[in-house]
Amino acid sequence: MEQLSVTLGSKAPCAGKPQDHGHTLPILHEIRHALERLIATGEETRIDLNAMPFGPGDLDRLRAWLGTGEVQASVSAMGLTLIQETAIPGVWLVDYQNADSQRLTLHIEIAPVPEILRPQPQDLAEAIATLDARMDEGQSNPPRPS
Amino acid sequence: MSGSMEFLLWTKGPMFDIALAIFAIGLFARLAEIFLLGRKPNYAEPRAGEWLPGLRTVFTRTIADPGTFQRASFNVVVGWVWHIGFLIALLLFVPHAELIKGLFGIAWPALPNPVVDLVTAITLIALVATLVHRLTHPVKQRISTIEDYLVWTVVFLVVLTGYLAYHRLVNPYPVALGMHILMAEILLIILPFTKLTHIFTTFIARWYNGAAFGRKGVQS
Amino acid sequence: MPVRKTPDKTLGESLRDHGLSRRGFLKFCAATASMMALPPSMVPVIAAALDAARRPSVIWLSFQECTGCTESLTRSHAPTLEDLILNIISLDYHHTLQAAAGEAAEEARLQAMEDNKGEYLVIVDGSIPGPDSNPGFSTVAGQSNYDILMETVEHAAAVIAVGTCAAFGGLPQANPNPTGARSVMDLVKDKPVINVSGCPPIPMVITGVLTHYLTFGRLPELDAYHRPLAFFGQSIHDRCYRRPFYDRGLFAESFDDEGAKLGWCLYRLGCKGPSTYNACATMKWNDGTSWPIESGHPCLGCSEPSFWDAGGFYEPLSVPITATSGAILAAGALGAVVGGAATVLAKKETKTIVAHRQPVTVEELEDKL
Amino acid sequence: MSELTLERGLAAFRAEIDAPTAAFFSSCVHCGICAQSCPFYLETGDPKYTPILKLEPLRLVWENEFTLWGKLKGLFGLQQKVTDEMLAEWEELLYDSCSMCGRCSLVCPVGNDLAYMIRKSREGMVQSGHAPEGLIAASVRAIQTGSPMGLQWKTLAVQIKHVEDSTGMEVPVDKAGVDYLVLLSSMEIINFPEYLEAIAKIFDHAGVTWTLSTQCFEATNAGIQIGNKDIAAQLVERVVAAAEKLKVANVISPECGHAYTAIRWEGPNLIGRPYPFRVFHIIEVLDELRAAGRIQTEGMESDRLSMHDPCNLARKSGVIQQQRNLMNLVADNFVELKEHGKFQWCCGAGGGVSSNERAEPLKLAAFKRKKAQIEEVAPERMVTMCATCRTQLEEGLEEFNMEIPVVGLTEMIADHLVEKEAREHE
Repeated sequence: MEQLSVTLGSKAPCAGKPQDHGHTLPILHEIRHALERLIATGEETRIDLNAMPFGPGDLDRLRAWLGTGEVQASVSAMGLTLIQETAIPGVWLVDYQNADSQRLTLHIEIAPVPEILRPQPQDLAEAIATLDARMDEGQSNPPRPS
Repeated sequence: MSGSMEFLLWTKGPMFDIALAIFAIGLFARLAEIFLLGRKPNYAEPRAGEWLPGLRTVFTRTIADPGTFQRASFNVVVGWVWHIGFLIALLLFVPHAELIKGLFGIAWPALPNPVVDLVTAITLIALVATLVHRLTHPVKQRISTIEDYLVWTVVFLVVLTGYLAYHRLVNPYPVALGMHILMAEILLIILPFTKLTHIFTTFIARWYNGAAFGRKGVQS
Repeated sequence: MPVRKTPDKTLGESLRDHGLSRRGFLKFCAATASMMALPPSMVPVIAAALDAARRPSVIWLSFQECTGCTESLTRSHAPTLEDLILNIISLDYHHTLQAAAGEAAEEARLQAMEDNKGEYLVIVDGSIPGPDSNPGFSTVAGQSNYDILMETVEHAAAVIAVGTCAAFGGLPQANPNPTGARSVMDLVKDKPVINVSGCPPIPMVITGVLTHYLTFGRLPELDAYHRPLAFFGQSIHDRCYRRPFYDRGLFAESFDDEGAKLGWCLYRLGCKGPSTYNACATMKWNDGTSWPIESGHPCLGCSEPSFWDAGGFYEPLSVPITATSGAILAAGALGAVVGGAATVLAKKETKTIVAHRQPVTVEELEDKL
Repeated sequence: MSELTLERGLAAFRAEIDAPTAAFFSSCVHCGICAQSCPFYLETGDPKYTPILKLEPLRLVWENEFTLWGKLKGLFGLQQKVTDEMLAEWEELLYDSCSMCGRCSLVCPVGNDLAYMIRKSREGMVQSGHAPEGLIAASVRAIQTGSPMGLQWKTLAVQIKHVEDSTGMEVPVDKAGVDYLVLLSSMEIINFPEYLEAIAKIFDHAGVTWTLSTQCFEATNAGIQIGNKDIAAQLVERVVAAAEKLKVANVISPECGHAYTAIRWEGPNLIGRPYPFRVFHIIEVLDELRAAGRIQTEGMESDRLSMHDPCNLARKSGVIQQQRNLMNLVADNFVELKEHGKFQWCCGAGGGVSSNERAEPLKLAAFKRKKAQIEEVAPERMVTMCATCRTQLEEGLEEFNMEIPVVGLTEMIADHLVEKEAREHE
């Protein structure tokens, strides 16, 4: 998933290695607390990384801490949303992008499955009707993709 | 002065100019008042010159003699602590060093902020201790005037507002910084007209003392 | 741009008409929350509110300005979002963006005011020559800025002053303020005024404030300068990624020294971050690429009142604005003259006293026994 | 007939204010450390005896008339004026409770020379008629009789005769062109006649030529103690006239502290010109003779001796090492008081306190500081070189039933001189 390697910092070549500003550790602690809540009560948490005062390299450092897991997914609605599981089960990176592949916001989601992957309850309520409609419409052949 | 930023800019601009002008006029007037009085000629045969012993006393009087230290250790130690703390915060805190550089073009290395922070906290405690001492010690009670308490309050508030501003404990920040600058300006304004003049005249006083004793062969 | 009445459809309906799926709407709400600097936990609330929101009519007035604020808005790094926002609000009048010209343009403004009386929003960029200034300093269609402003805000629901000029007077008001420039809040006293300061303001903040009004149907919480707290609640310094260097006392002392290369704090190079309230440190600029301090330049404090007159951009915050060592010396010299004169007088008096000093005699002393 | 008035007092205060005074008052921060150096405060515990407080009248005159701020205050009627009542109250503080020992001048952290200003304040006190009776009487006697104790030459002549009889030496009187003119103090003549004999012996031993003057034998200066330039200058002029008449190159001040500072340091300024001769304390002369090898001693004092430095000699005149050199010449078991030399403690009797009968209880209270110092080292005898100090030590020790005799250093040296015959024998 190449797009996820986009960083918040400048990609311009820099003389030295970016400094550690000490901003990643508090977020890792926040994730830890969120995991505890998830395991104990099932409460899900979303952290908006756009609201973090990150300096150059901080996001990469956070991503290195979290590692890469097995699941990658994408949602195509109003542009792409890219989902990457981290090496920590239940901790997800959710990258919301617009139609021009520019990032709208980047979340860390602590949940069994990120919300955007799940069908929305209203959609689910309409699921049977949707299926029936498609069967009616197509008769014997599946409908052409819209 | 409708808001915090206007307040800050007022303290950094016109008020600073006013304070500095009053300070400079007042201080130089005071120094002129002292020096123009002069001394009468001394016809007694001297044992030694005046300059060297005078200069020596300017420095040595900073340290209390062992007997005095023993008899007034609290007074001496607390006085020392807060004077040194105040000087460190005044001269070695980065923003202050920049202020001096900006005004006079003289620069020197400053201390890391956490060090100045700790020193400031100690200074505040020591200042409270001096007040308690002034309120409780019979001699200090007897000789203290309204001016002593006024000066204490101004000095304490200068340090306190600086501490609050550094820790951003007052919001918005321009109010915190403006209060600190304003307190410092009040200090500058009252300096030439109160005992705060000792910041400058102490060295003159010590020199006269050292010179008078030194002339008679005693290093005071 | 056709003159429209505020449509009856809610925002939710309007978006679904545009073919937006529920996942898409969820994403829209996540992005909106981020834009309004609200935590992700607010997303469900935002979704519910947005679903029921109605699009307002907006009239954008430009006065003594440089169009930087509009440039900033149209370069908002979330163009999809901006499109959405600009499509769902009804931008009924904007010099730079509207297609209409001449009398038709002014007609559009008056029509929108008439149709949405008491409900429309007025956005202002640029400062206004005050009522006492020469009205000819800045006019639109032969009408002074002041008159247009007062006429337009009369029936507005609220006024959003975009950019430091509109919010605080900005550059036109800088000393000596030749046009007698005033800010919106100087002139508009009987309507809610929201200031989105900055030179220019962060585009996301402009859209964020609009979205907030759109979403919740009311104005956001404001600070003492009428700025939305969500964006202006914390100083640059408090959110600066270089803050740990300040706390440790590590400073760049010139633009090319080791400290500058290591990305240390820029306080000594004149950074106004400690006294500047804005969201640059988190929202950043240019598609979230960077922001002034990240690119190695001190904060100028552009979102604060009088930032043009607040001392040199490269002078540290603690340096006084006007005082110089020469002035101090002059004052000192004056003091020496005053003090000297006083002392000379006192001395003269004393000399007379000494000259007329009566010596103590034994007889006088004996009298005392 | 003129009289002493507040107006004259204020004028005298004004005339005393100079640059050091202004620098001192500008610098005081009311830290109260001067109190910790004052025997009168320390032994009574009464804060009104804080040295800087004693200077309030002079300070008020300075602030009101010599500072811009004070003058501004005057415009608004905010000045606190010096009144007769105030000066009456301050009389006790400036005279009874201050021996002008100068210890406060040495410890003040901002460097204020408080003793210098006490001296100045007394000028105003005398001119305003607020000097203690005892000191007024002493001054009148000094001018009228030549001695603050009313002593006359004929009394001294008896002493001289006595010394000549017991030693077989001649005590030179009115001899012109000798090395030294020797001055005496009345207290010595009355209380410690041994001194004259000791000098005669030592100078004979060392081959020094000297003389007494019938024109002026008194070294002490009541004018300095009461704090009046006019009286003091008249007394100094007498010494100068006698020395000039006898054409001596050196004048010796006796074992008396204030007499030495008066003639050595203040005298030339009182008469407004340098002396045509030099002034020494007897201890300085003895030490010079010792250094030149002109004093040969034999035998050592073996009992535990300690020494009291007179303030006027040590702290206020820099004669500190000389008496120690002399002690080491004749004493085996010499132990210093803990704080000595320039940091010694006053006996409590100086600065006119001993001439001021009213101050008797305070004088005794202040002595307790010295007593504690002496107790700390527990000597068998005390040595000193000032008649006033010696009297105070003797009276004080007796008051507290401490059997510690006090001796004069000059006498002690005289007791150890190698006999002339023995020397000639070698």
